[in-house]
Amino acid sequence: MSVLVGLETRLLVQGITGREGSFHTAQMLEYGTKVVAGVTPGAGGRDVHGVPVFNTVAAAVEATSPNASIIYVPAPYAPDAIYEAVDAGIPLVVCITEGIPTLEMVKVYEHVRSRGCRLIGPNCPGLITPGQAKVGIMPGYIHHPGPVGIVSRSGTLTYEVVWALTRAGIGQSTAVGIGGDPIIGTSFIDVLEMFQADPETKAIVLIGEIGGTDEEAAAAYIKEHVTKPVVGFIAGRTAPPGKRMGHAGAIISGGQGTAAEKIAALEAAGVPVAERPAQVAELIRNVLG
Amino acid sequence: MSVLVGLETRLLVQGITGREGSFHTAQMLEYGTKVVAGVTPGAGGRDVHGVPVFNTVAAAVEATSPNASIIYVPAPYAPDAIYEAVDAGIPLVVCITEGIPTLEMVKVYEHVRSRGCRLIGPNCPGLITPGQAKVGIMPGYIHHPGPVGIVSRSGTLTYEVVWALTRAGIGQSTAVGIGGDPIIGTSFIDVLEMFQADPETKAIVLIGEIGGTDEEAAAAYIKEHVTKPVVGFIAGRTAPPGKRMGHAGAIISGGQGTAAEKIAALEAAGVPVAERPAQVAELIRNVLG
Amino acid sequence: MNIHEYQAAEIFSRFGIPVNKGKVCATPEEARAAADELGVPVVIKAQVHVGGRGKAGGIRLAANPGEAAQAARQILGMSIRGATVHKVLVAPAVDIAHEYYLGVVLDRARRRITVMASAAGGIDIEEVARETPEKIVREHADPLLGLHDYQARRLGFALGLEPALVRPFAAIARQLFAAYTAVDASLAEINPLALTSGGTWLALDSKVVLDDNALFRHPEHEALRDPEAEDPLEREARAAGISFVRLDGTIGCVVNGAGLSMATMDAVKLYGGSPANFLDVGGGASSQQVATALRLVLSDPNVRVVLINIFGGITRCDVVAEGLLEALKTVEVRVPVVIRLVGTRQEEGRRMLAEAGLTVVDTMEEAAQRAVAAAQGREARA
Amino acid sequence: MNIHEYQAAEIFSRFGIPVNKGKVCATPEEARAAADELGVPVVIKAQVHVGGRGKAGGIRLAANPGEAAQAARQILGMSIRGATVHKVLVAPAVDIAHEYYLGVVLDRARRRITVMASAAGGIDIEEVARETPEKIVREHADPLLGLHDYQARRLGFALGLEPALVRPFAAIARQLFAAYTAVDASLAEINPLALTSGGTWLALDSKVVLDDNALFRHPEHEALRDPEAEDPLEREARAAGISFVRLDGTIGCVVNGAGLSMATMDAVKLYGGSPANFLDVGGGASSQQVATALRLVLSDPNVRVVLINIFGGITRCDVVAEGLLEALKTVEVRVPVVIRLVGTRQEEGRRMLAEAGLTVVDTMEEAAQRAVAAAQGREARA
Repeated sequence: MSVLVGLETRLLVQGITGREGSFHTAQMLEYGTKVVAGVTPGAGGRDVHGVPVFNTVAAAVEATSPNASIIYVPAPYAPDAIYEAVDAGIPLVVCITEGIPTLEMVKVYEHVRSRGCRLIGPNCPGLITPGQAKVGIMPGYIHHPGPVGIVSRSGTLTYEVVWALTRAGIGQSTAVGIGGDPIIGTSFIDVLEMFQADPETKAIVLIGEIGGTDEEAAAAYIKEHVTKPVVGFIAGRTAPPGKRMGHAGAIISGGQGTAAEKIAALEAAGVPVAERPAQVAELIRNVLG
Repeated sequence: MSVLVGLETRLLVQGITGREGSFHTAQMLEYGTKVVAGVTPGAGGRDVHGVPVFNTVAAAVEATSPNASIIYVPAPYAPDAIYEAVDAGIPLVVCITEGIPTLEMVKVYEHVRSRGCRLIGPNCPGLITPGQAKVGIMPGYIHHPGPVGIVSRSGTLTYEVVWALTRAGIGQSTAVGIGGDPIIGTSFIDVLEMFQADPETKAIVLIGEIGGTDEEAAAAYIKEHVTKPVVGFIAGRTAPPGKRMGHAGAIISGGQGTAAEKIAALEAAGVPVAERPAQVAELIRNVLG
Repeated sequence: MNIHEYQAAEIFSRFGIPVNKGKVCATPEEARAAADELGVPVVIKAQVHVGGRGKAGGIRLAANPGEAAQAARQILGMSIRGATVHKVLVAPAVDIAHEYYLGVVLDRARRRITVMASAAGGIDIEEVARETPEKIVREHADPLLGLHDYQARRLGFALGLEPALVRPFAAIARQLFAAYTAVDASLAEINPLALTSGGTWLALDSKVVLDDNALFRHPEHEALRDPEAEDPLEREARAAGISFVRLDGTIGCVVNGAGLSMATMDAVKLYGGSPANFLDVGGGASSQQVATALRLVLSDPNVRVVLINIFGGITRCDVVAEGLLEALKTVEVRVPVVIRLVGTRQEEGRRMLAEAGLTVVDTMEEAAQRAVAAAQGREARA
Repeated sequence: MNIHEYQAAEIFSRFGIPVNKGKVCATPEEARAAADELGVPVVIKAQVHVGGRGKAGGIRLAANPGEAAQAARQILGMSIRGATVHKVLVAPAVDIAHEYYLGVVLDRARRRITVMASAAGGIDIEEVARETPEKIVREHADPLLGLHDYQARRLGFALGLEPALVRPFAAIARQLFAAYTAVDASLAEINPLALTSGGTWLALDSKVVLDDNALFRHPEHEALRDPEAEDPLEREARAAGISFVRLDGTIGCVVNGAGLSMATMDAVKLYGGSPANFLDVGGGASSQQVATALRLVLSDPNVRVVLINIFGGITRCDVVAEGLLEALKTVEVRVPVVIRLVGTRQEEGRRMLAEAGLTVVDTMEEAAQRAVAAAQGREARA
């Protein structure tokens, strides 16, 4: 069944009447995702592309029993949307929103964790299990079902890698964009653990970038716990320190978070690291044998 | 072994150099309680009645491994003392302090609960397992080891009941003062559950008072889960509504919390309720047979 | 601690809640001027710390400044459930489309702050809670994160408000919650929260009760205390650190401990007497505290006997007895005193008191019985 | 967002942290007057958004007002790691007993705010962290409850402070934490936090970095932005909602997505070129965004070739191509442009671009190679 999302996913869209929410609801429906409900406060009773809209998550849950939620709500209101989903007992919450204040996410993270809920993102493209469910904003058609699990901090860079894999005839089990912010709900390690446990996944691609030490932590985890082959890619070899490279989390600060350190850590854990995105497909072909 | 405290209790005293802390440390030592350490920020290195004093709970824990803490710290600083004890991993924290703001306790309660720690109080006399350990401010000599577990929202009223029992030749397993504030760490139900599970306890005395609905909740719990005989006493039959009767929690408000309701609930749960404190001893003698 | 409607409204206003701004007046002339300035019609409302002022005639409508002065004259000085009216609030009469209820309270059982709302506003919410509880909607605030926006909105949707009214309603709920936590209230209530015929929200009546335990960190709240609205004895007791509540009986009680004090009152009642007060001198029961407590109790002209009930506890009874004797020296006692004293070295303590000619008994029950008898004139001071 | 030392000190001061109050001066004469007013000796410190100003000669001591003017003259206008000094801070010289470090940062791995302190203050804390990490003590604040008082005290005890110094130190730590959360900082630092020879605490250097993501809820922070300290291109990009960082290479990059943009820069480097910038036009890659991005990139005189790398994704490639062509119409392009475009209907899109005479390649690698070759003059515009 791959990981996190699949045919059994019943999706709620928070912020469904907004421009992004409405557009991507159509895209997800088109891909075959079961979008069962939407929420926009005050728009209850309407529908968007045939999906019923509710005023509150609680009402949507009562009427349609979603088991996942995706959030397309502007940054000032996104934390509240996460709290609403988590407090309503939705076990998987995917937050696409970019630009949430970091200190807000410190609180959100703690609350989500204490409720035993899984948050993907924020500032992420979402996740997709090819051929089953797309819960995000990625172009569906570039994906193909197959044995490679992908976990990435990036959006278009992930598409680049997926595209390279698909063109090389290598499909994906699930591709998870964990997000480019300093505080994210789900880390590399969380997803590595899932891929390791998932029988559909035969190899894993880890796409990191500068900033933080999550890739180093992932490398240590891989060394200890992951028996499946892993291939890495780290963006930002040429990034200067102290400058935020787009993503709020992509910044080399305090002497930490350089690409060189991350690459060294991964290689020390036996993870070959590609120099170019397209090279990932070659390395994966090698490890899949 | 009775409940919560006993011969195995290794006690830390927070606020040990204060007037109350120092006095009651001497009293507890005299009773035989193992007081292993004290904390007063800035007084580290001193000793109080032979008990070593530390600057922080963490340092005290490292050096002396206490498994319970009692807090004699003024109200403005008491919440911080509770957090310090709980965060240091002390599993039982007894807060004597009166006058902690209620909204502060709402946060403290949530935090304590989330850490799986047990807080007794605040605004309570503490607890005692006669002949083993006194962790509180009650007069030790009025207690005698025996089969009756006592749980009470009050201080001197509990002494009154204990004294009546002891004079009637009936000893106590443990007497727990849960405190007179609107928000307390441990409820009647928590202690009832412990007494029900404790082989030393053969009968239970529940001493309530006006305010809140904890006695009603306890009555419902007794009906469902307590097979041991329980005798009740409720103070405040003559208390007028809307007036705080000393304890912050002892107030009839919103039409709730009258003694009549509580007595009715207990009696409906098969709990005889004494009209006078001394009558508790008579009723207990009846139920112990 | 209770504060007046106008003070609660000032707090709410500071938190951005739209309140019906009025003027506090202590004389009919001030009320006339206020009506003149605010524009008529106006409502004149008694400012007292008790409920039920509407039914008691403490709220009147005035169509012109003269009527306002007349209404103020009628209300000022009246007694509402024992409270004398010293001030009125004069506020513009509002054209109301619907009255709602919005309140923030502590839910003790859940150990959370709860926001309650009802479309049955304007009337006694406790009555609504008792008789039609389904008309009240509730949200329990997260203890650490507070009231979420979605919860405030959900209250509005649950009340069946039109979508356009939900957002401003939710803002008021959030701000009421913010005010509640910021001032350390134990109750913050808007009843009614009016939806005006113009489609805007307006708090018509504001109520705040402050948490006594939190006053130490809000020194500014001392200024909100109305000395005229307080019982002078209760005020004096508070200043001395004694818990004291005046009742209407004849037996003055001096007890250490809140629970024991209530139990003592109950025993008095059980034996046919009536307590004149609740009084907890505190744990230590020092001679000074006891002296102050005695003075407080004796200054009530209804008191015909004093019952002192001290459970010595850790304090030695001979020390308590010494303190008691000293206290009795400094206070003129013109009524019988019944003393019950228990604890370490109780024999010594009792002997000292008996030698001073004081009735000392062994049990609380006996003490209560003696006090009741004395109050009924059946027994003189021993 | 970076702010200046004097601005950070103002924030800290507002939160009750004792800071060494000085005066901001833009001319030597102002510095002279400031020294005169503050009393000598004074320290003159360059106000720049980069570290290492001490080593670069950006901090000078002056014994009298004349020296202060002279020092200001030397510092103003100097370039420190690429930043020109436009302002100096003149502050009283302080008699220091010991220098400590106190900072609040986000610990990303723990997802908590961390307060760090060290008795090895006054020097580069990153160096201390690398070489003698045991000299740094840390407390991780509770995500929901914040930094507890006991944690602030524990830092003081861990530093080995005398008991009497712990309480005021802890107060500063708590206030620094409060300031950090109140202004939504990503860094708040006092280095050094001086213990003066008089036994009092004084923040001698203040540093705050604000969280860009939180600026929307602090409109007042816009006033803290120093336009002179910013790269004008980066400023323009920000106004257009484009992520842009200027680098010192020759290949201008226009990419959609941050990760892809970094990967594109890396590919340029891999093939022997050097990127002139990081640039993320955002997800949509509208013609207007692309046009603005092109203008930004081309206004850098170092740029010898432009590399456009768009992964069309959900947006159709023919639409992107149309946008690109439109953008190219509005911008004068005097250097070669290499385009890589992938996504739905990529063939159509590429045909449109090829017809307009633009080099369109299939892969990112090829695009990077072509761009590098063009930058090295080996290939002209297709």
